[in-house]
Amino acid sequence: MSMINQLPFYVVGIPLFTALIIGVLAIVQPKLVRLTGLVGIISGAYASLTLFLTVQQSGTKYYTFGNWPAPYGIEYSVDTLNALMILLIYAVSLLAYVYSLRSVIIEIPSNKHGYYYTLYFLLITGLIGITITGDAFNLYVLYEICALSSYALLASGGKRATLATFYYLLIGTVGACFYLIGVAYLFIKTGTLNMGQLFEHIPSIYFTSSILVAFIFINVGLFIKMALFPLHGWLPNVYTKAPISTTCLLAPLGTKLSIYILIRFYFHVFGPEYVFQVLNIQPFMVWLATLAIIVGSVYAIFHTNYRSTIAFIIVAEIGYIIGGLWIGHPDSIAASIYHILADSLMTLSLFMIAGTVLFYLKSEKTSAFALTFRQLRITSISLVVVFASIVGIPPTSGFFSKMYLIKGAFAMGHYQFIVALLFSSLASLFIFFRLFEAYFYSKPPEPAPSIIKEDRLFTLPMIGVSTGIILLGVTFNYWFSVISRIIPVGLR
Amino acid sequence: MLLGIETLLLILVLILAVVSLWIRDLMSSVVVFGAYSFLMCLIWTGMGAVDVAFTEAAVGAGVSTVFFVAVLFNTTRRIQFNPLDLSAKIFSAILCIGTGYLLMLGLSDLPSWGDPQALVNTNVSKYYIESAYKQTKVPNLVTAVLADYRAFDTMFETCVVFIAVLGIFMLLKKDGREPLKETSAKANDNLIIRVASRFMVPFIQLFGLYVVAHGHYSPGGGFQGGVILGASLILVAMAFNIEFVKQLLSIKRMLLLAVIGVIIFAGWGLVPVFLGQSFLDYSAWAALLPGTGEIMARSHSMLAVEIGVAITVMCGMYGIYMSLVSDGRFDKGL
Amino acid sequence: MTNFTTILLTICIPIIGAFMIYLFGKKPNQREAASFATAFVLFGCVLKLFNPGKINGQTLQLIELFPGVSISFFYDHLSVVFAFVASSLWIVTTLYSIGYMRGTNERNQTRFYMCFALALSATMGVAFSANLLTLYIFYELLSISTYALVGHQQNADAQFGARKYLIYLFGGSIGLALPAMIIIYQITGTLDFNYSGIVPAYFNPTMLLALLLMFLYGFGKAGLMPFHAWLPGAMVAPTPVSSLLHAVAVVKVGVFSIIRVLTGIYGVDLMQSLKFNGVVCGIAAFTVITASLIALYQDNLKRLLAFSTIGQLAYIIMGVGLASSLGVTGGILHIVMHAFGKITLFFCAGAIYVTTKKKYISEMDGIGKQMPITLSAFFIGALSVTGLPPTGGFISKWMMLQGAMDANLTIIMIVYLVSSLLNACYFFPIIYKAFFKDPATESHGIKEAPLNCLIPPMITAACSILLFFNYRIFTTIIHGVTGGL
Amino acid sequence: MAINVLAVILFAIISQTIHHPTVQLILNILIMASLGLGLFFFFATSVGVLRFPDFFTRLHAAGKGDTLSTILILLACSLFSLKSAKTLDQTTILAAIKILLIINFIFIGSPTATHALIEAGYNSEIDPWENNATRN
Repeated sequence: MSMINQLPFYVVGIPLFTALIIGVLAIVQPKLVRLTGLVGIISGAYASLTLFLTVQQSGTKYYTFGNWPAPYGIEYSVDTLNALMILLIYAVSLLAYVYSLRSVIIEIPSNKHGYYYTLYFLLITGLIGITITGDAFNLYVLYEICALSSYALLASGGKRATLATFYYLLIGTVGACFYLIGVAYLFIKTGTLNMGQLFEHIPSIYFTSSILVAFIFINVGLFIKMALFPLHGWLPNVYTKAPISTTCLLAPLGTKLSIYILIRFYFHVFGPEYVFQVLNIQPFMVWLATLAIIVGSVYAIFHTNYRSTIAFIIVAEIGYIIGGLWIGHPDSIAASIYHILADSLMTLSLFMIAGTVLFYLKSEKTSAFALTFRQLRITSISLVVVFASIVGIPPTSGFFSKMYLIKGAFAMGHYQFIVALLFSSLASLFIFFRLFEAYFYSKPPEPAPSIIKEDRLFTLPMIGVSTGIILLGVTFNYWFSVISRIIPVGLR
Repeated sequence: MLLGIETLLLILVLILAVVSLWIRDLMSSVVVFGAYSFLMCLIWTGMGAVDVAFTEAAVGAGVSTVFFVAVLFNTTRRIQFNPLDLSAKIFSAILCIGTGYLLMLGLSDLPSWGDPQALVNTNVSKYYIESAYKQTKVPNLVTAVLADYRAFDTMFETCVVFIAVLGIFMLLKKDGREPLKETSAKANDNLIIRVASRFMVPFIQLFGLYVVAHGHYSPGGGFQGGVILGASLILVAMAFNIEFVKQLLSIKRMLLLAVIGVIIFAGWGLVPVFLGQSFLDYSAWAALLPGTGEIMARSHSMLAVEIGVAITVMCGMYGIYMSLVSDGRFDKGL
Repeated sequence: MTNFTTILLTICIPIIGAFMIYLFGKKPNQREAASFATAFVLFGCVLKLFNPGKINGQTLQLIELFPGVSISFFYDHLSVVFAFVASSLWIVTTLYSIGYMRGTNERNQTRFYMCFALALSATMGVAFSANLLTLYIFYELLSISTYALVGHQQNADAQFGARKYLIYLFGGSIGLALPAMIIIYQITGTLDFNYSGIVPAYFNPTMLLALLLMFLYGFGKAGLMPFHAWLPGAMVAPTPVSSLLHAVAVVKVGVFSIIRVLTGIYGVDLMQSLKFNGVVCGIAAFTVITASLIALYQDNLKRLLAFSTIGQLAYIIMGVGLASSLGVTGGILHIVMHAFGKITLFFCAGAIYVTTKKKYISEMDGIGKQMPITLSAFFIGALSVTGLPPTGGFISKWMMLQGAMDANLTIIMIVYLVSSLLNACYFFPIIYKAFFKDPATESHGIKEAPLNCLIPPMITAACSILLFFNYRIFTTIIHGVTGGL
Repeated sequence: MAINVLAVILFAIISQTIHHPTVQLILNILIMASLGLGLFFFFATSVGVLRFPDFFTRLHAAGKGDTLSTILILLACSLFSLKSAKTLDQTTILAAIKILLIINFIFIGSPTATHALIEAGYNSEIDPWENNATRN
């Protein structure tokens, strides 16, 4: 088989083997760990880029393991949706990895760096494995890998992080278990685990109760893992106490992956007819998303600690995506998929800023941001860019996804969703100006604070993300045309 | 399987589960939990899934009870359990009833047990039953599916074991910053136990190796064999003391072996990629292994892969035990 | 050099100027020179566009943001007039702000001039934008750049003023204007302005009315009554800011956007057929009356001028709302006239503050004797704003009155007359007190404002009188717009 | 070790003469007897564990009773597997011998475990029962 159609394996294999090599090096030759990591992630990113381009030209690519035909062995089917998500994962993990090179030295004791990076790359393998797989049970196994390695990585941040991660572990396992029960019901009814085959068998059993139960279990399981409104309790607790180098990787991708799985199940397993016509829970779900946005924004305002504010902003952003998805209008679905890209970059940038402020100014209170604007140049620029995107100021990507969400919501008559969107934009505007006013209207401290020269390994990824946010916005047309090919014909 | 025994076992399992949650003394609830796993193992055998029963017995009853006991030495024995306030109780009650109802609702139109027309028996499993032996020469179907058809899943399961070991090791390993608190366990030097265990350990390890090697023909395989080998090491650690065991297999070497186990599995699957076939396609090994056709190459590679799994699982169980018992200091402990 | 490059130049020159000001940050003289040069070059470009022959409708598409809408520019009669006013007055204001800044020796003046230049670039962007999205983008950039100016003093009440400024403008634009724009995009599929209006007539009228109200109050810079509170609050800014921005650039951008919406999106005939112009005129009339009444008992001079600006803006909207050709021409002409009149008044208020540190009218008895030139310029400015003969204000008000008569809306005529009376009521007591009362504290001898705080008001006062005689320069251009009715 | 040798000789005899009816009969009796005894001892052990007053006595009952009854039942199983095997080839004998190995393993393991428990109880100073004290 030529190099090109081995790509789906390379994209997963490279981080897996990097992790294993780092595992060996951590014990044998700890100095080489960082270099191998860099080589691994760059080659992986390159592979994902070529995969994305080949999928764009020649449509869906299939890859069977142990070349057993589809339903009997495990099969990868890579269409535009997962090629796009893999590209996103690699972009975010490349930037997070560069950022972590310095932040791990500050946060994690030196004798554990090798082990930390092994788990880091296993987490990346899990994330990519979830996105690329075409087999429901294989997806569960990779979900376990992600979950376990994220528990270990999150808990490595000291006493309080361990306790918070324990709660996350309990709730996360319940979520994964619900997903598995759902897949089990599907298996019993259709006898196969391959998503393609599930898609063919399911229409014949639309109106049986076991399909409904499977749908409910899979949905609730994924809602727990993506921290949608009523089940979001674990997210702020974990992301405020966990080490920055982990949250930089996990926060942008962890919750977005569950949304990707949801989209994959809605469009390519249950089928849009089932989701949008047979079950008429659309108004309920849009109301749930609206509540998620409002509650997320309100809590974000009332928290003064920076990282808990961001955590609640993430909860609100999840409400955007789910709301956009459930509105069902092609514009809003395309906007919600586009918002997955935009929101991951935004969350990554927010946590990098939290990191630099924490490392250099040792505090997260709003007063610390008065000093940030004075002393940390690059951090304040990226703070302005990221909040412009969250609020939705035109050149940034946040504006475009919000615009198309409102457009779709109006077309389908969900006005409460539009009100929630605008409320959350004003809420995030308020949050930003609370930080900016702390700087602009406060007397400069007596010995004029000197400009801190931020470490190059911090500033490089930050600049990368900020330009990414703006670039993603300006090239909205291209992404919109790419994404609108994903939406199945039934909804278009 | 007589219907009577099945329902009896299910009721017993239910009682044990409730009792193990209800008891306030942790040690006894761990013992009850061990009993619960043994009964689950009987139920699996009743349902005909012997491999799963074997794993449940080895892991569920055997090793996890040991881990729980090891943990209890470093934490409290009594539950300081603040009773939930009423609202939390009501909420969790609704949650459980709701899930239960949903599960029951789902059951209503599932196909009856083993009925031949149901899709679950005609779709994928029929293919395995008919062609597994022809394609891989492995009489034990479960191992064939486990190690060849869905080998990718098993590779990641081994990764899960490896992550568990590495995670526990990394979290508990003391980095010298926190003050070390005195552990309550003291090594025992009872002669009788030492002699008995020194007599038994070789047989256990021999049996473990037999289980690994014999995975193709009888229930067992890399995972169960690895657990037994790990248990033998734990037995030695319990009979003697940690210092003694560390000479046998030091912590660094344990972690290294754990990684090498996964590398064996993944590496074995990577070679076909270099030979131009898809990942984990064992028939590519026919070219390398002298005098084996494609089908025999499959069964041999399954054995190799099982060995990889056994190594990782052995080091995994041993590593977890060592971290838990010595609370990350690896010097004194049970 | 085609017209489009001039348009792009008008937007880029102030940005380059801001960069140059930043470079010369440490050396005040070069910085002021750079600011002056930018103002002149900008005015030159706008002048190049300023002849009726060249105005044609093609648009320049820059980047296609999403299907059907792109950042695109074009220039028609309305934009040229507005750009002319803004750029010409920028030169005068730069001269004035040099005097004012030196007089009250404000801190971080470089940031002041940079934000000023950026604000002007955003104003040019709004003037020349060809669709609602580009207009919205530059509208937001203008709010951001002026936020720093309003909060310039960086003390407690500057913070309060800037916060109110922020809430009203951003709240309005994100909360109301953005959704309205998106809904229009959803209904029509495009956002480009064209005179016959793009909104389909069959769309249900209540939704269209709701959208209209969202636009009216969304573009908060126009200061229609319930959303006007930010304008008096913004008086906390240094006077050059309130003079150019809050009398000419910022507020006119609000009115300009509303005119664009009324003529470009809705189209004049749709407005008449659905009786929306009655709604617009009603809101504007209400604003005019209440603003003038509040201005009556204001003691702080700048707050008084702020409320009178709110009133005058409502005049313009009312004029355009009449949808009769004379009314629209009068409204657009009033943009020019009011700009020159109001900027003179703000210059004089600033000059008084610089020399005597007096803000409140009650302290200004007999100030005319001490600062005759400033107060005489103040007098001419007051005449122009109230619309009395020797100054240009009279002509635009006269045209608006005739427009009201053509559209036979007698109530609007009455509102015009009553409000002009009210204008007179709150301006002339100031002038009377200044000239005919003897000052409370004995201060003999002429103590005039510094020279470069004195020349700009005289220039603008002279201009408003000049405009009275040859207003035709503007009317020929404006006819291009109204010709279409 | 001697018992193992005896057992292997017994199995060799049985395997040769399996088809003779009287041997079938003896085998049946043997299986039933060992099963019955095994179950009886199990019953005795559980009664002992419940009735005995303190830690040590209960362990005494559990330790001994358990080992003996398991061995008996396993013996019955191996004999039964020999008897019921259709063709008496090498694998069935191997299965029976494997069960013998299990018996050996339990024979060594179970008492050691009981000894370990009692020693631990002794080290943590559990006071044994005197004849007039209440149960603890």
